[in-house]
This record gives sequence, structure tokens and C-alpha cells, in this order.
Amino acid sequence: MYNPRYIIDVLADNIRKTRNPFGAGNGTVNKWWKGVNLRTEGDAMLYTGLMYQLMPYIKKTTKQIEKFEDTTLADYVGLQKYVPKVMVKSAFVFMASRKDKEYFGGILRNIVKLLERSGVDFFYRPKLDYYSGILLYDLGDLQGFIEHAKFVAGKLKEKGIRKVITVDPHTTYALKVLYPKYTGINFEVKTYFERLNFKGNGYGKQVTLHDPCFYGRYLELSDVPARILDEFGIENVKVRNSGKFTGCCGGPAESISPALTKEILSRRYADLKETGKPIVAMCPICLGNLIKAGADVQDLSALLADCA
Amino acid sequence: MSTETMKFDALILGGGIAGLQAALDLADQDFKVAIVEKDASIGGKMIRLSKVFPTLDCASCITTPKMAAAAHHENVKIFTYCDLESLEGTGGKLTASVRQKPRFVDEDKCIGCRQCEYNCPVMVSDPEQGGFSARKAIYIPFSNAIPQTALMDVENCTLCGKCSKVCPTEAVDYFQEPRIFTIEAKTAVMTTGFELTPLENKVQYGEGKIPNVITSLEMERLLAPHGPYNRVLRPSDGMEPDSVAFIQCAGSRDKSMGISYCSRVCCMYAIKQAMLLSGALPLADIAIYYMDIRAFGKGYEQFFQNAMAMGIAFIKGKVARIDAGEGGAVRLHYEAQGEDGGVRTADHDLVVLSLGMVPAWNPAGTCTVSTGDDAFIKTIRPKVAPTLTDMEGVFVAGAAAGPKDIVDTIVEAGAAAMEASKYLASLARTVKAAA
Amino acid sequence: MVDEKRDQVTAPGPKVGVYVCHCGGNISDHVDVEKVCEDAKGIPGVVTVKNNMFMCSDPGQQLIMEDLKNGTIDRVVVASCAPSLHESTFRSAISRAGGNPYTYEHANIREQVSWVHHGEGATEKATRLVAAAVGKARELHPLEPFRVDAKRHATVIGGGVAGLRAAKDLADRGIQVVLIEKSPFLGGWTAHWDRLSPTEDDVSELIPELCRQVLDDPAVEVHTCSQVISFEGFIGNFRLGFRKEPPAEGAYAEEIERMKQSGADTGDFIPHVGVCPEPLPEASEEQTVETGVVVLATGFRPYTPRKGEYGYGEIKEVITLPDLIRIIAENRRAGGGQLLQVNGRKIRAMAMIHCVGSRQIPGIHEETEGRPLNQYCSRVCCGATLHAANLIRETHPGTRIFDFYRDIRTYGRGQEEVYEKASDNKVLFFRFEAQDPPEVSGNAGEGDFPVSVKVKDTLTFGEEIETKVDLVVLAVGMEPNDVSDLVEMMKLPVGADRFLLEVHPKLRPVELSVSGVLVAGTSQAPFDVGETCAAASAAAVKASAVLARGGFVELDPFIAEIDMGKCKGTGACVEACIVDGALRMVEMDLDGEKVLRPEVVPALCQGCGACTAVCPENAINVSGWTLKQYEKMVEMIVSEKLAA
Amino acid sequence: MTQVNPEFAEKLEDFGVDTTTDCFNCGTCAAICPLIYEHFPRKIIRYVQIGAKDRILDNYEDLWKCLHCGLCIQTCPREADPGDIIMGLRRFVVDQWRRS
Amino acid sequence: MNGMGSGKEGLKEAMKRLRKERKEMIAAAAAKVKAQNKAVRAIMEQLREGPRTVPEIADASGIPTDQVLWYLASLKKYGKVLEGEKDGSYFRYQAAGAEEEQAAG
Amino acid sequence: MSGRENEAKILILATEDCAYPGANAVGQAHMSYPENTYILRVRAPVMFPERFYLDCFEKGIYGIIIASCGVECPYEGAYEALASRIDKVYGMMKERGLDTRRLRLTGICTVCTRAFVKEVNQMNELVTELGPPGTEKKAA
Repeated sequence: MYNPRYIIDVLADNIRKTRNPFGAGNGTVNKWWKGVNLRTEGDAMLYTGLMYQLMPYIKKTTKQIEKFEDTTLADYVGLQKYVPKVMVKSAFVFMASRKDKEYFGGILRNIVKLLERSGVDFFYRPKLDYYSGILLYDLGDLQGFIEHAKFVAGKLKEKGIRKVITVDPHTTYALKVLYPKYTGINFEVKTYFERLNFKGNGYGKQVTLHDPCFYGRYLELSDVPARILDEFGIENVKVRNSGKFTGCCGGPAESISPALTKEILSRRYADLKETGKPIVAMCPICLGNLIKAGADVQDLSALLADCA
Repeated sequence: MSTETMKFDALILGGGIAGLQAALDLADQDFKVAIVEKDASIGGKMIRLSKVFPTLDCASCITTPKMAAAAHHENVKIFTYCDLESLEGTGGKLTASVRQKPRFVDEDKCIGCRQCEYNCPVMVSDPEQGGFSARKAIYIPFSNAIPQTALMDVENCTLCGKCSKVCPTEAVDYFQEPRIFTIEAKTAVMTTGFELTPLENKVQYGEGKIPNVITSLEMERLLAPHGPYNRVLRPSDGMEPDSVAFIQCAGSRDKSMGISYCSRVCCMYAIKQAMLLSGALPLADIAIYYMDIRAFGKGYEQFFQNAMAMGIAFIKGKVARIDAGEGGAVRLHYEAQGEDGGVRTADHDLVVLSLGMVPAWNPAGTCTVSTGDDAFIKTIRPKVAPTLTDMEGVFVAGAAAGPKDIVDTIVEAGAAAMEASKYLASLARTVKAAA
Repeated sequence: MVDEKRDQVTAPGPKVGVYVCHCGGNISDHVDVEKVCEDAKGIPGVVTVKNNMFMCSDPGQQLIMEDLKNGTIDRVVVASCAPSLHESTFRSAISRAGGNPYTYEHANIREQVSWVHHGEGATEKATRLVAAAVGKARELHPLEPFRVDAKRHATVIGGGVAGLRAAKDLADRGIQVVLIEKSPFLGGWTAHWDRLSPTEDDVSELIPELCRQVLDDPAVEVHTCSQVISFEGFIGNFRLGFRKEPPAEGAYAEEIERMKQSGADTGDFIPHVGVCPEPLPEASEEQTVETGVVVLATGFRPYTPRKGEYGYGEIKEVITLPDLIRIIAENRRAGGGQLLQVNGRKIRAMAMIHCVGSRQIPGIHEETEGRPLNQYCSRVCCGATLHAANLIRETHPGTRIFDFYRDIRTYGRGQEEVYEKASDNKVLFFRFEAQDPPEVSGNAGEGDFPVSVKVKDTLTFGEEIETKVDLVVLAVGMEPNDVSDLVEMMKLPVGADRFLLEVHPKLRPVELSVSGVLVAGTSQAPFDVGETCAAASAAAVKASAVLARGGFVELDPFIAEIDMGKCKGTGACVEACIVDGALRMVEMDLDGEKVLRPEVVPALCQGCGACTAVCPENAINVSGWTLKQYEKMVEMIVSEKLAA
Repeated sequence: MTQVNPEFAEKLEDFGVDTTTDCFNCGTCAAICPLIYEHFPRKIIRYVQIGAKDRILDNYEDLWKCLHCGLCIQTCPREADPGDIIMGLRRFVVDQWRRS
Repeated sequence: MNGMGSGKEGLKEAMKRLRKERKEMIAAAAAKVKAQNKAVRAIMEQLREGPRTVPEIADASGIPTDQVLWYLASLKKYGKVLEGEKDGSYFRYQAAGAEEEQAAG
Repeated sequence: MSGRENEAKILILATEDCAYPGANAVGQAHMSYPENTYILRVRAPVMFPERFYLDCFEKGIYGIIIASCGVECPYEGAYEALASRIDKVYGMMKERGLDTRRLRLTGICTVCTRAFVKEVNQMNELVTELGPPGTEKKAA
């Protein structure tokens, strides 16, 4: 594994400077909305937290750092070499493949479609769509997280944002649980799937839902996607461990130990494979990992958009 | 609808071992007692057990004499298959509205010959046998049931008419209606007992879906002489198990399952079952996974020490999770503690969940008796008068007032009978004084 | 109906009616009932044979009742299902017809014939069983239940919570009670405590309340400083002598001193002592009571650690849980404080060690002279220890607590919550195996803590761990009070654990093998206060049931009966009797001669028949179950005449 | 011989670690943890209980192996939130670095 | 037994009504009986060939092992099947008699 | 059943608290055992003197099973007295050339159905093999 100390320092530094863990400008990363006709005023703000957008970069970075983990070189050629400010400014933004960027952007565009179909009064302002800072929290840099969270929450508050619609579990957890606790600022946070109100047609389809830890356990939201599938006529062939008892995809360890991630991912994937059905994920990290494992997996939004 | 009213000195709610003991202790003092039991037979959980700790005498040998004594006692009247609809009143005049569910068999005519049962073509999983074997759609609840009266399960009846045809006493009555009647009593004792923690609450333990993971009461049936297989077999395929494990605190002392209290009997019954198993399956490996062994009662610690001496393995560590293993095996995940410990998995042929106790009855909506945070009936003077509830003239005994073993239950039933008889005596004195 | 020829054989013997049940095919499908009836007519003594689809039905019972009423028969045999089902039915039918219910015999031809045998043999067996029943029926005689005069009076021995509870319960049921307590005080060990786990009941309220109820009840007579000195008689009629005398030199010195210092009047509660209900006697005085039942509530005493056990008696900082409980209360009365204080010494950290004097294992724990090992669990110490820990942590937050246990046994309602609360209160736990107990050593030398406790902690993967403390508290278990005098005098059964032994833990949990003597509370086994009160009430209800019917106790008629015509007075029966005192030799006048002959004490006889077997003359038999009856039954079973 | 130091646990309360004594060492967290690295996380929690601060600082890397997946939190029979204890310890360790 | 005539007619009518009321329940129960009879026949057919273990019966009949055991336990209770010798970890079961099998079917 | 087998009568002295209900439980379970068995309900078998057993054999009973409550006997001390008496009976049987296996003391509980049937079958096999009481001497 990599020394968490270096990694935390790099990430914290990046976020402090660029509001983004990879040190890339948000504008550089967040481009999916271009060409999508989105309002900038409305009842609730779509708040992606940039997690989907960052996936192509995470994927690339992980590939790099995997090579050196647990080698004697690790400490010297560790993550800092691949995500330092130098790289950010130069080649980093081009590291991610265009295909990946298109894929993850597509997910967000699907979500927009689903919200529109549900007649949800929402808007999007790319400039206000900040990374939540969750990774700092997860890694133990509470101070760094609070600073960042205060900044983000302050911006949103300043612009009068009260209601947000989130698209991934990590951002949802940050805004719903951590922000009120550490910034004192409360938002009305709903995930996009909690706002869906139409019944699509997916009769005959069978899938297996992979609940992310944060939805399954911390936020206890797993029953919502399950119910939506049911309403769509899609059968959820239950994996042995789901809901509160769901298994981790290994994602959270990625920046510290890709090897560990791999091990845990392979176990979860074995679990999921037992049903023999296509897998549906609802967290960008789970999705990315399952893709990496070679799974037949798609994002929940993609499935729902297909059946809308 | 006009309802029949019957008068008694005492009403006993529940005909398990606590209720029977309380009824007998009152009846022996010449008080008139009514027992209202929700099941089709009296005997409660105890009559369904195999043998009981720490003496290892058979449960039936202890229960049947008390059942028979109550059934034949001139001062006791037993009403089975009855639900209490309401219990009202106070100060020596309690009115219970009772609804007797239809058996579709005339209780006075049925002679318990079981001809109906033999001839009925419908097999239904028998909950009395853990669902491991069938009963029929018309049946006597179990071999030593009292009364030996058949009842019909209309859900599974095809109305083929065979039972009626073969019944020698024309006791089958397809049209029987529920019967509502009133019991007036001066005092009441709640002996409503317990149920096992529902399996569905245990995500980690497979929610009852993993083959060969059974409940402790199911294990009682496998060990009992009238059990479904007449021996211990694993239910998935009839194999005689070579290794059996018990998981302690599977539904007790666990806030993640919403039950923080200790169920008090599970350690001992698991040790007992393990001992009986090592008799039935001398070659099998038997392990008990535990946090603390709570062998606190008279003779219990010695019983536990004997079990260790017999070679039963006691493994300190709460099982975290159960998975289905290969070929019908059950895989446990736990942390072995101590020097050479670590996270371990172990495969067993049969796994018993030592489930805890939850109350079988909630008085809310039926009477004003309160319950505690643990949902068991609240007692207001637990130290000096442990059977007093907050409803005047109403007492409680046994597992209705918290998990309890049989010995403590029987003693407490006696105590409740004492309180009830004192209450009756005080009423008599008041009446005398008023006259 | 009556066959002339056979009448000669049987006259003027009993007239037996035989009634055979078809049980709606249950019997008749496998047993040829008609043939059984036909053959039964040939059995000596049988005057009528009838059958019915259901003998237990009203018409079936009517058949029997009519034959009895018109004098055709005077003995009844029903051949049907198991006697457990319908014996009582037919006995009551006989009573209703004016007969004696004991002139009845049952032949079980369903459970023991038609349900287990099929084919011809079943019919023959049924016939033989009927014949055997007839054989016995001819030997039956009318019996009446025994009535023994009983004093509506109870004696309770022991003035702790169990004794107080039982005495008050009995008095409330209108029974006169004498309560005998050895010490000058009421309240027992409970009075020494403070707040009870887990309910927080305050003994300074609970004990005075209980004492007041007892002392104010005119039906209860309380004698403290009193000891039982003699005991005789049987259920309903015991004579119990006791002596009241001043406490022996030095006995209860500490308590008496505390009483004096408190300036309490008689009847007042003195903390950690109890209630002294009457002035200490100045002279010795003996009394006798005639009593119907006796409740033993002689209680327990805390285990005193052996010298050197965890440093006890050698390191002054090592005390027992009862000591600590008093200290906690004294600290509270002194107004609390950041740290608990013991004799002015501030306790910054303390260790509590469980299972001291409980769960002792031969081979691991050492037995010392005159002190057998306590292999049992004392049941209450875990809850009491953790409860004390909570009181300290909540009142003296600066005092740290380390708890060393083998298994935490907080089993009772609300007790697991006490354990949880201790965790919440930051009590730190260590778990040890019996063979690796904590090591307590004084003068640790390092720092300024006087004592160190080292343990091989299984929670920390078997590491050796050391804590430095100012105080070590031993959670001592319970031992039964020494009642060897009573055991001797009253022939009380004692278990291997030295506690009094009940007849059966489930069937008769508060009864001792001496009929009319009951046991309540911690003289039987370790219990907490609530359990003790439940046991006391359970004992009281049994006593009350015995005495409920006013002036007599009704007993089964199945007891030994002596045929004085046959008895030669060998005394073999007395020798063989398994109940002390149920049979005794008495001098009696027989044909003008003074002879020694046995006499049955009906209240003590259990009707086992141990005497029957040894009488060379067969002069003693259990009524209703005589040897002759069995001989007749065997004769009928082997009878050639019945051969198919 | 390990000396017990209960002050350490108290110090950790500043980092939101206030449930360590709630743990009664049943081991379910360790057995359910997807890491299956020996006794993790109970071992860490036990070290906090007995105040073995140095061992925690010496083995700090273990803390970052935790996925914060929450299985232990969900399964803990004492609601001691083992996962959150680990998170809190990360905060403690980061704070130590920043101070040094 | 003897109460023929109008009473019987009334009963017939009443039963008819009851059957109508419970139509769905009866249909479900009847379907269950049918399936049970089929399974029992398949199992008894196996046993007629000789003593069999649960896995052997399951293999031959296609009925899952747990259900085979359930049927055997139930048939044993009602006297149609007997437990035989143990073979490895499994017991063999045998038919109680040819005429019994017919009744079960 | 042939006449000879039917002749081989077995007497079962069954305690009313344990073994007698145990025998009934066998009936309830519809198990089966030989017909030449006659169950007599007794309070406590301690009541029978030594000669009772010898008389039974004399009268033509082939085998006797004392089905007691064993150590759970409700009459404390009675079982021990019984057991020592049976030892004496064995001695007397030997003197008379009777095979001591014809008399068996066993414990049967209220639901000990298998144990009951096993005891009965064993005794039946034995007496079938031994023939009428008293003939074993000649055989030897």
C-alpha cells in the first residue's frame, strides 16, 4: 500500500488550491452539460459533486499507481508523482480517455432525462457544482474537509440554494450528513431516483442490483431503487448480500492500496455473478470497479433511461 | 349477539407451564380458575421441548402431569384455541371477552381417534415439527396434546368430505362459527409466554434462507422422541450430520437486531442440546460459539463443566455471518480470540441459531397492562413483589415478564398465584367488612 | 345374567361388571370386541358384560350407572383407551351412581392393544387384560381419602427477605405465623446492601417497608435471637421448639455497635445492619409452637476469601464486594466527591475481580481444610459488581475501574443494560481463563499505586497486561448459611453444593422431601432479591394450599394399611420404609397382650409399597395396590381357561 | 507486559472517538470486515481501550486499509460503530502528523 | 349415519355454498394435493424397487432432496414408509407395504 | 402367531409415572411390538417381594421387564431398594436354574418409545430362544 500520509497531503493540497482532488480545474473536468439544454433557475439544483466526471481520471490514475504498489519504488514513485500539480497543469487532463469521458457524461445526461420525464423542477449551474470533499473526510483529514465543505456550502448558501438533487452516494452522504454536522448549513438532499415518479416499461428484464455501501447502510436508501425496478416491471434477482448487508466494491481503498481494492472487488464480483444476471450499479466508484472487473454492468440511470 | 358469561375467581391467560402452575396453585386453594389458551392444546412451549436442563429429564414427563392435573382439576376449566379480545375492569371485577376460534370439529363429540387425520388427503407442513414433516388439513395438534381434539385448517381443506365420512362421532362441522363468550373473574394472571426472535430479522444469519440453518426450537423437535425424523438429520437432504454448531446470542444482546437484553436461557439450552446430540450422534463434532456462557442457575455451572468434559467445543467469539457452503454445508465466519486467533471460517453440516425470546403477546389494545422497554410485561415491584403489574388485580409470571428458564418460571408462577390468592382474600375481607 | 355355576365359585364375592369400548373402530378394527365380551362372561366374578361404541359417551356411562344403581354390580371394569384419558371419567360416573370410585379398574386395550397389535393375537391379549382387570377388581375395596387434622399455622425460619416475604404472604392468607430469626435483626444480608441492581431499589426503604408489614401484622409473631432446638411431627402437625437467648459473646458485635451508634429505636432501620424489632433478650427462654407447615428461609453468607486469595488478608487494599457496597453508601452519605474514598484514602483506580469463591474448578482451585470448592455460579455477583461500578463511576467520575471477568453473567431483566452502562461509564474489562487468574501484588514499587493487578487478557490476544490500582475488590460469591443443626434435626436433604435440595427443580421446586417443609430463597441456591421473593411467595402458596381447607389436609387413600390379624410384629416394614417416621413400632394391646406392632402415619406415607415387599406375612399393603391384586392379575394372564 | 493507559481513550474523544468502551470484544466486526486481516478492526479498538497509543501510531497504515464500508457498524451488537472509530483514529493520526 | 332426508339435502346445499365461498382456497389446496400425490407416487415408485436414500430418490425422481426428505418423514409418520439401514451418512427408506402405497397415491 | 410364541408371556411392570405412559406413547405413535406382552401399572415396583418374581416364573411367565422411572423415581430411595432386591432375585433365580436375563430392570420415560420397543423386542427374542422357564437347566 501507499503511505497515506503522502496521499492525504497531495489530495488536500489539490483541493485547497483547485477545489478538486486531482488538481484539475472544475471547468476542465465538468463538461458533460455542454449541449444539454438545462435551466439555471428552478426549484432544486442538480448537484453531481463531480464524482461521475472524475471517474475517467480515477481510472487512469489507478492504473498507473497499481504498477508500483508494494514495490520498493512505491515510496519514491508513489501517487504524488502521478497527481502532482505539475501534471495537472500539463498533461493530466488529457490522460483520461475520451471514450470514458463520454461514457460517464452519458450517465449524467440520462439522469437529466429521467428527471425531466418525471417533471421535476430542477436546474443546473456548472459553476456551483463542486466536488464535495468526501475523500478528505474518508482519509481522516477532517480539517481539510471542513475547510472545503465550508467553502462549498457557503457558496451554495450564498446563491440561495436550498434543495439539491444528488446522483451518487458519496456526495449524497456528504451533503446530507456531513455538511450539516461540520458546516452547520442544511440542504434538502434527495437523490435523483427518489424524485422519479413515472413507471417505465422493462417487463421481462432481469437484473441484479448492487447496492453501494452508503445507500445500503449509511443512508438506508436501497429499497428505493428496488421499488423503482419493481414498478418498471424489472425483476431484481437478489444477490445474497444486499441492502444493509451489501458488500463493498473495494473502491474506497483505491488511492491507498489498489491491490486491496482488487481483492475485495473480486470477492464482491463473485457474489454478484452468482445470480447470472446483468449487474446494475448506482455509484460511480462501484460502476468503475465492476467495469474494471469485466462485469456486465450498467448504471441504474442507463437502465431506467432505456426503459423510460 | 348475546354472549354467554361464566364466572371464576381467577383468569389465567396462557396455558403454558407458567399458566398451568399458577392455575394449579390457585385451584389447590379452592379458587375457581379459568385458563384461556390461544393454541389448540395447553402445554405451551415446554411440551414441545425434548429434554430439559439441568436434570435432563424429558420435558413431557414434567409437563404432562401438570397438564393432566389442570385438565382434571375440579376447580379448573380450560378454554383452548381462544383469543382474548379485551380485559376490562378493576378492583375484583375483571371482564374478559374471549373469542374461541372455530376448530370445525365439535369439541364435545371428538374422541381424538384421529380417523379424520389418517383419511385426509392434504399434507401440510407441520409447524409443530419445524415444518420438517407434514400433518393433515385436519389433525390433532400433537401426540400429547390436551385436549385430544382435532381441528381443521380450512386454508388447506379441499372440502372433500372424507373426514366427515370417517368420523365415528359426527364431530366434523364444516360450518362452525367462532364463539364469543365472557369470563368474569376477580383476578387474572398473565402467563402469555414467549416466541423466538424472528429469523427474518437476521440478515447476517441468512434470514432463514440458508439450508441446514435451523432454530433452537427446531432442534428441540429433531431431538424429541416424537420428532419429524425420529432422529437428528439435516433437513436439506437427510444426511446424519457429522458436525453441528450452535450460534449463541443469535437474537439477544444485539442492538443491531433491536434486542439488547440477554435471553437468559439460550446458553443452557444450547449446552443441553449439544449434550443430547453427543448422545444421539456420538461421532459428531459439536461446537458452541459464544460470547459469555451464562450458566447461572442451580446446577447449571456444573452442567456446563460436564459438557466441556464431554468434548463439546466452546469457541469464544460471536459468529458474524453465515453463508451457504458446499454440498449443503453451512459456513460460519467468526473471529477466534486468544493468542493464535484470527478471522476464521468453519463449515458445519447443521447449524443451530440459539435464538432469543420476544414476548408472545402485547397487551396493548386488549387491556391496560403496560410493557417495559423490552416489550415484555412491566412489573412494578420487581424486587419485593415480582409479579405485580400496573393493572390492579392483574399479575404476571414466566416469560411474559421477561426471558426466563423453566425453573424460574415455575417458581414465579407460584409467586403470582400467591399474589392472586392474597388479592382474592383481601377482596373477601373487604366484602366481609362491608357486610 | 348371573351364571349359577360360577356364582358358587365367587359367592358371596364382589359382582364385577365388564364394559368394553369399540372406540369407534379404534379398538374394534383390530380387536374382536364381541369375542372379548363373550369370553369375558366366563371370567370368574363377572356378572355382566356390555359393550358400546363409546363407553366414555353419556350413553356408555349410563350403562354402568344403571347396573350400579340397581345393584347388579359392585365392581366395574372398563376396557377402553389409556387410563390417563378416561379413568377419572368412569370413577366420577361411579360416584354419581352412588358407588365408591375406588371399586374401579381399567383395562387399556387401545394404546396397549389395538394400536400396537393387529390380527388375532390382539383379541386374545385384550381378553387377558380384561381378565386381569377383573382379577384385580375382585380384590378392590372401597377407599376414602385420608384426612389429617392440620394446624392453620406456619413457622418461618429466617428473617431475611425470603422469610419476611413468606411470613407476610401467609399472614395475608389468614394463616398464623411464627417467624424465628437467629440474629437480633431482620432483613438478612439484603439489609447490608445499598441500592439493588438493576432496579436501583434502595434497601433503606425496601427493608423497613417489608419489616413494618410483618411487624404490624397481628397474625405474625416475630422472635429474634432465637434458634430452633427441637422438631417433630408431620405435615399439619409439627411441634417445633426454639430457644431465645442473648447473643453469644462477640456475636453480631459489629452490627450491635452500629446499632448503638445510630441511636436507632427498635423497629428502625439501621443501614448495613437491618431492623432490630425487639430489645435484646437478657435471659434464655424456650418455647414450643404447634405448626402445620415450616418454611426454611435460612439464607446465605458471602464467601470469605481464603487468606492470600488475590492478596486477601495480606494486602490491606484488597476488600470484598460487600465491603465496597458499604463504602459506596458511606461515600454518598458523606456527599460524594470526584474520587471514591476508603478510610480517607482517595481511590484513583480500582480493580474488580469476578468469580471469587464461585465457579471453582477442582484441579485449578485449591480445596482447603473444611472448605469444599464452590463449583456453582453465584448468579448475582456479575450484576452487583457492575452495578457498584456504575454507582462509583457516576458519583465519583475520577475513579477509574478495571473489571476482570471470566464470563459476564448479567442474565436477568435489566441486567444486560447494567453491563452496557458500565461500558458506557468507561469501565474497562479484561477477561481471564480459570487457569490464568489475575495476579494481585502489593507495593508495586513503581509510581505511587500500592497494588498491581496483572492478567493474561484473552481480549487482548492473550497478552500480559498490568493495571496499577489503589483498591482491589473481590466479587465474592454466596455460600449457604450453616444449618447443619436444622439438617440434622429436620432430616433435610442437602445437595452437593451444600444448599438445601428441593424435591425436583421443576415439579416441586420449593418443597423438600419432608412433607410440609418448604424452602425459600438463598438457602436453596443463589438468588437475587426479586428471585428470592418469588421463591418465598411460591413456598407460601404451597403452604397455603396445604392449609387452605381449614382444619385438615386431604391425602390420597393409597397408603400402607396393616392387617393386624396377620402381623407378627417383626418390624421388617419399619426397617424397609423409605420415609423416616411413616411407619413406627408402637406398643398396643392385642388380645389382652401388650405387643409391639407397626403403625402407619398416614400423613407421611407415600404409598410406595417398600414395606409390602419385606413383610413375611404379607400383612402390610398399599390400599388399592395390594400384592394380592397383582398375584390375581398374573394368574388371569396365564390362565389356561382363557386360551384361545 | 503492557501497561494500561485509559487516558488515551479519553484524549481521542476530541476526534469523535467516544464509543471504544462500548465494544465488548465479541469479534463480529473483525469477522465481517471484508479486509479479513487478522483481528482488524477489533484489535485496533482493543488497543484504544487499553491505551496502547504507540501501537496505533506504529501501525497507522492499517487504519487506511479500512474501506469505511460500514459492515462492522451495521453489525456491531453494541452499536460501538467500529468503522467510525477507525475514521476517528485517522483524524487523530493526521492531527499528530500535522502537529509534528 | 342416520339423519338422512331433508337434513342431508340442506347439508348438501350448504356445502355447495361453502365450496363456492372458498373456491380459490379449495383450488389452491386441490392443486397442492395433486402435486403432492404426484411426488408421493414418484417417491413410492422408487421405494418399490428397493430401499433408497434421499439423494438416490432425488436423483431418480428429480424432486429436490429437501422435499424428498419431507415426504419421507411425512409418509413415515402416517405409516406408509419405514426407515431402514444406514448407508454411509444416509438412511435407506422402504415402503411399508404395497397396499399402503395405493392409499397414498 | 403360533401358539407357542403366544405362550411365551412377558410381564411388564410399568410405573404409573413414567413407563406406563411411555408404553401408551408407543401406542400413540402406532409402533408395534409382540402381543405376548402384558403391561401392569404399578406405583413403585419396590413393593414386590422376591418371591413374587419367582412365583410369576412358576406360574408360567417367561420374562419380566420392570420398567421403572429409574433414578428419577418419585419415591426417593425406592429405586435403590428395588435395585438391590433385584440383585437378590437374580441370586435366587440362579439357584433355581433360571436364566437371569428373564428378569430385567430398566428405566423408561413417558416418551421413551424406542427404548420401550427395544426392551420388549429383546426380551421377546430372548424368551423365544430360552423356551419356558425352568427348561434351561435341562438344556444345559
